Amino acid sequence: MSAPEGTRARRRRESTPASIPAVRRGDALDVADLPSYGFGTRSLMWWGTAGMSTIEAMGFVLMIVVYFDLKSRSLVWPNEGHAPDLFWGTVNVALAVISIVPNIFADAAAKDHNVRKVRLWMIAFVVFGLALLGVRYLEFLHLNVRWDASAYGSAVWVLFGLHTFNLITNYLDSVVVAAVMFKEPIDGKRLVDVAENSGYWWFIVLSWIPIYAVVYWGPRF
Amino acid sequence: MTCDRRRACVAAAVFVAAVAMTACQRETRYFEPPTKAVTPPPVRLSQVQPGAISTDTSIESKYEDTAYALSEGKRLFGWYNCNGCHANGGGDKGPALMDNVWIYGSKPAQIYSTIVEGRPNGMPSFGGHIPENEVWELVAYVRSLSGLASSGAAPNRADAMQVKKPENNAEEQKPVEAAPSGASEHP
Amino acid sequence: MIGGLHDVQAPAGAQAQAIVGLWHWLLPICTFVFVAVMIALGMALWRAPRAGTDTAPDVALLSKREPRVTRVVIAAVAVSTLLLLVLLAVSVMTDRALAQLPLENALHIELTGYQWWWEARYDDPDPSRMFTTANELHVPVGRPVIVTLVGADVIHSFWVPSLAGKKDLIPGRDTTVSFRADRAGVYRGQCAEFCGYQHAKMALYVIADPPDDYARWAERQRAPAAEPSTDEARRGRDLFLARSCAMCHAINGTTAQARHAPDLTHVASRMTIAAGALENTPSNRTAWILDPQQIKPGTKMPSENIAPQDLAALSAYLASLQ
Amino acid sequence: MSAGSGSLSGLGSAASPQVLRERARVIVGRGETMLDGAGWGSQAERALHEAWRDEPGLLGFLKTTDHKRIGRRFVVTSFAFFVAAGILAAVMRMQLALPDNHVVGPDLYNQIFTMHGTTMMFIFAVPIMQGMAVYLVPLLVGTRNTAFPRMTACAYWLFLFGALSLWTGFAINAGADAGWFAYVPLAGPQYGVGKREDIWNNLINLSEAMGLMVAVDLATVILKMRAPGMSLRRMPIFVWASLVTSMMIIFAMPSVMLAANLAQFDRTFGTHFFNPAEGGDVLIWQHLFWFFGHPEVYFIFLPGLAFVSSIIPTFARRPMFGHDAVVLSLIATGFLSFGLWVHHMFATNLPEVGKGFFTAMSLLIAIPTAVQIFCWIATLWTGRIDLRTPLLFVLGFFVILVLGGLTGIMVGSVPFDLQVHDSYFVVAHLHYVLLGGAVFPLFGAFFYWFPKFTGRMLDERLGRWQFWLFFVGFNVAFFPMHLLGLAGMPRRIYTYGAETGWGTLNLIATIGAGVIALSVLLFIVNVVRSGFNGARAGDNPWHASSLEWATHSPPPAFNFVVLPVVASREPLWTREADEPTHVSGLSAQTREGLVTTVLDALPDVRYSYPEPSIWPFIAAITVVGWLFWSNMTETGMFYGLIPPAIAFVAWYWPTRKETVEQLLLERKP
Repeated sequence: MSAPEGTRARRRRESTPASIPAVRRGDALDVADLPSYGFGTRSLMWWGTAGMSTIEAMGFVLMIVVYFDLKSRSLVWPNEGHAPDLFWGTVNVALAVISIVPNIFADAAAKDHNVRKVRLWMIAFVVFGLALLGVRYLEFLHLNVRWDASAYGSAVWVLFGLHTFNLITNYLDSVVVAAVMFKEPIDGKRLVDVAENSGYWWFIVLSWIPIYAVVYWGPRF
Repeated sequence: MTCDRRRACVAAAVFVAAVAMTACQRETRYFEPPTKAVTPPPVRLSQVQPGAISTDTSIESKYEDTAYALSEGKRLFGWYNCNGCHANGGGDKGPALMDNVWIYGSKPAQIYSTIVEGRPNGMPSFGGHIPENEVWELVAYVRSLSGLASSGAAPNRADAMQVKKPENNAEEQKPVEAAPSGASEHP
Repeated sequence: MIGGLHDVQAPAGAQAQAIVGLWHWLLPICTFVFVAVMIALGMALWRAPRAGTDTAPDVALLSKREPRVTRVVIAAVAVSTLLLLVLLAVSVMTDRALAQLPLENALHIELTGYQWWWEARYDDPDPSRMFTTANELHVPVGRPVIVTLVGADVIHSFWVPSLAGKKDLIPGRDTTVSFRADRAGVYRGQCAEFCGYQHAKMALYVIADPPDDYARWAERQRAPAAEPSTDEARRGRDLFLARSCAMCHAINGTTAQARHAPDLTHVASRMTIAAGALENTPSNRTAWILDPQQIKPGTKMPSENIAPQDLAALSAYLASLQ
Repeated sequence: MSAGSGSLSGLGSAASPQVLRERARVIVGRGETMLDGAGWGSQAERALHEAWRDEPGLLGFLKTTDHKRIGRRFVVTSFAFFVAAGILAAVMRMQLALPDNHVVGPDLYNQIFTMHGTTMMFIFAVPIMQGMAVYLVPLLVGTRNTAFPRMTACAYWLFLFGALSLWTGFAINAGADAGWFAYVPLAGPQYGVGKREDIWNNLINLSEAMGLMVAVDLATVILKMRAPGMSLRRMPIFVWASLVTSMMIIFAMPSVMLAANLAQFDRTFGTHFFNPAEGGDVLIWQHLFWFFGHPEVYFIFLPGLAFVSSIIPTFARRPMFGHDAVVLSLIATGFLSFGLWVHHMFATNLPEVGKGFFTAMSLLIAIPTAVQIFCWIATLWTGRIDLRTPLLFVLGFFVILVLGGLTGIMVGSVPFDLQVHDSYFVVAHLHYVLLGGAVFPLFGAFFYWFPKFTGRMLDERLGRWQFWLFFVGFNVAFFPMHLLGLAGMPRRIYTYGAETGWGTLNLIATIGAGVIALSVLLFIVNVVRSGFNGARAGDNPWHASSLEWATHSPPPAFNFVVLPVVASREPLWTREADEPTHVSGLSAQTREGLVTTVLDALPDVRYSYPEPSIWPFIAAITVVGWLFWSNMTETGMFYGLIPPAIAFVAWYWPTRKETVEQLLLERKP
């Protein structure tokens, strides 16, 4: 065996597709030695998550287009109700960005097959996520408009609601994945699920930033 | 048809029947031929009655939980200028219709006779000026203003300025029968 | 029954004429392409040798280049692209022609679409000369007309095929359509955007009159309703005001001023009643008053219990509203 | 046992070594004779039958994850709704046969034409095309099942409950009545009276959820699970079309789901998206709907083209001419279809210059289809024709689609569309391109793949009768509608006056519709008769070249005993001398497949498919319950989410048996 691979080289090998080639035996292609799970684009779950994220991204983009179409049609915007208070929104953006950190470590630990560290970081994320949800509830209280007050109120609530729906479903997803990590015995596919779940969390945070800008700064420009 | 396919069809049929039971009545739509006049129960202007107090409010409105009739009632409430005095149910010169205080009774027949006969202090008598079925549609809508009609059939919001919660989520107000104040000025 | 030109291919206005001009480009080119493709398909089938399912597949073609067939296909695609560009050019030219209809001293009409009838208000710089009519527009021949389209409840679409293309009446988005009738005549139009129960019977008639006929018609429309001459008609008017008619209809010169339904000041002068559903004859008027739901189920006009003699008086009064 | 099972650090102590050793004796590791690699009739095949078997009876029916059972279910259910919507069309034709007819009143007629449109577009066309793809794509790419079979199973139940709820609403006089496009404000809170549009919005949510789930599943199986050696250039055109269709669905369907939800919020919670008085805009609905609407008609039309591209090479006995040109045209159609939705809104008050752009785009998208048509004709021109029923339907497709495409080009120009928009000219155009472009190839596909689905041939003679009845009936029914449209007859009218002069042409159209009904009846007779005693079809009755003809008819649950290895674009027609023919080394005891790389399909990871499970069915029921409860009250919107959450968690929760089985076959990347 050559010198033990550095973790970076091993991680790159493990994420490059077809790193362990199939062996030609006569007119058969023997795949018995191939791995039974892979990270990143090697796993089907990555493609499924990418599909779902694209669908949700289309929903967000179209809702933002609807928001600006309504804004362009009204003389004064917000036409009824007031812009949301900036404080809790900005706090939540910071929390969201920070919440990526446990996911990055959980992802790295999963790729290192280190179940203990995965459990540690998943717990950290689940706890931290509670703060995120709590602040999101406060943001709802400070939207300063009812959904049935005007087109502005409706657009803000639906834009906010769509993302909150995704935030909650993915948070519950993380809770379930964390719970499953404690259920013995653990097979490799669950580590892939941890990696994909943290990847999906990247999408939740990255999609929150434009929505935050539209909901909080849209009425102020 | 393999046996499990047949069982799936039976399940589907049961599903269809179950849903059918829930909402059929509320969706029928009456495109009315001319209906004959219904003699409303008299409103007694005097509190004194021989024998026991008789409150004949047996006539039921067939429009109470028909969505089409309630939305027609909402249209007519605007067309016939009821909102001129009653505002959108909140009350103005005329008494409020969204609360639980009913001066002349909250039963459909009583509201019908209020509309047809008119009431002192300004309520005009619409008898003969509004066709029969439209009066009953107005009766059904007036009751839905305070949540007495079925919320499933009550109209949604109007394509107009938002003035109040739409009738389909108006809280139900238990009617309180306030005795007719006779000649005195009503509150 | 009233006819009325109702045909895209029988234009009587400048706009419809321009569009028919475009049609005379579209039809031949598309027919030529269709025939050419069908001939190519026919020849391909006719000259190709027959085969059974077990005939050996011609696998060598997988690697062969087949240059000749490739050239033919590329040529066909090039021709198609060229024809599409021609059609695009013609379409854009027609669009420009429609937009450049000369509009000086145009007649202004505001058309409002309600659920299942049209209200037309003839605007005029002097407000006292403005008047409202329903379901029938008289326009002077040769003079451009600008119609402002106002959506009141749901989306309708104003379409008189012989005069101009259609335009939607959308709530919250007023828009205009302009046309010019070049020949006198009766042109029928119909609502073209699905709007509910009676979308099928929401017609309107545009009658192009010579300018002086139009002026006489407009003058008569501005006048209030004539005083009924016979006492039966007078009784009819009292019934009109007493019963539920006055709750929705308006007749200038009387106390009936509700605008929820068509203006009946000059109803007898119109060709049709109920938005083109019935020809305007006394028997049709009485049948319509007695039971409108039977003729237009779902219409907003309620059916009424009227005694026969009252109906006759009412009908006599309406007949007097020339 | 060198299977790298124990090396996972932190492997729990619960799975004691005895348990693992005992399980190992049953589960095959390397070197056991049970490795698949043997042909039909071998011990491996019996083991595979055992591993892939579904439970018998209704429970097996509800729990199955076999893409063939689910695909067939999609096709049969949506075809049943096609027949139902066809009957509604017959009723409409009877009502319109004579002026001032009284077959149905306006209220019922509005419900009937809305149900006809909604059922044909959302419950027949998209599901049947996706059903065919779910059935055929795994076979065509040479794998054992789709990537996420449980999700596709759940998608079917969502679709079924959505369709049943729409038709139940119709049965109790609460059928949607604002058209299949449900323009606001007619479908809005004030004018959309009663629960009619709520049920319609629910159907949109459910059928589009189905479309999206199946699209993600198909895209993943096409990109990640192709047979080794099937690089992108060797992929069959049907698979390319399914990939393009799935991508279009993923980008288009969220638009109509968002629109339906905004409309539902307006109706139930009183929001003001479409209320002009409170700052809303009525056209937002049309933009969102048609941004989905036009790609919708293309992901009904592209599978039709895919069927044609599969049938022509087989019956012209030669590979498709210009294979790459056809594939590039499919991709171009996919992209361009997102750029022309405003041609449905030329009659609104959008700026004229913008409309000009959409005219150009509408004409531009005709070019890729033209390229494909010329390539097909070139293939027929240089091939040897075997004129069987599938090819007959393709020829019918040519005639009708080219005519429909040309009227489409006419309608693409703004001025002409102002005259014929929402008239019967457009009704004629849409039926020419949808029936011509999708239903004709679909019937051709039924005749072509029926032997593979059931193992029996459909009757040729009945097929020809059905084709000619359909072709003649179609043209008699829909060609006069061009003339009606030019004569000014608007769409969606329940009757017309005699003075309009539209009577005779409508009568002719009604007769044509009757003939179409006859041909569909003939098809059903053909299917029922051939299903029981049609001629036996072997593995490859048409001697076609694609992989689905390499396995039995109907294929066993695991499709192939040995996953094939592909060396050329026409695997069954060409035999590469020194290329491997099949894959070996996959376990025959568990449900195992192979994940390959995207570009060149190099074997990458051994993938074990999820076991059959009842949870997709239960999750679908809870989601439908949540949707209907959220129509009633706001609380339903939130508390209704709890049952689906529980169902989805239970769906994901790994069972002990599955985990141990995985552990035994596990190898680290």
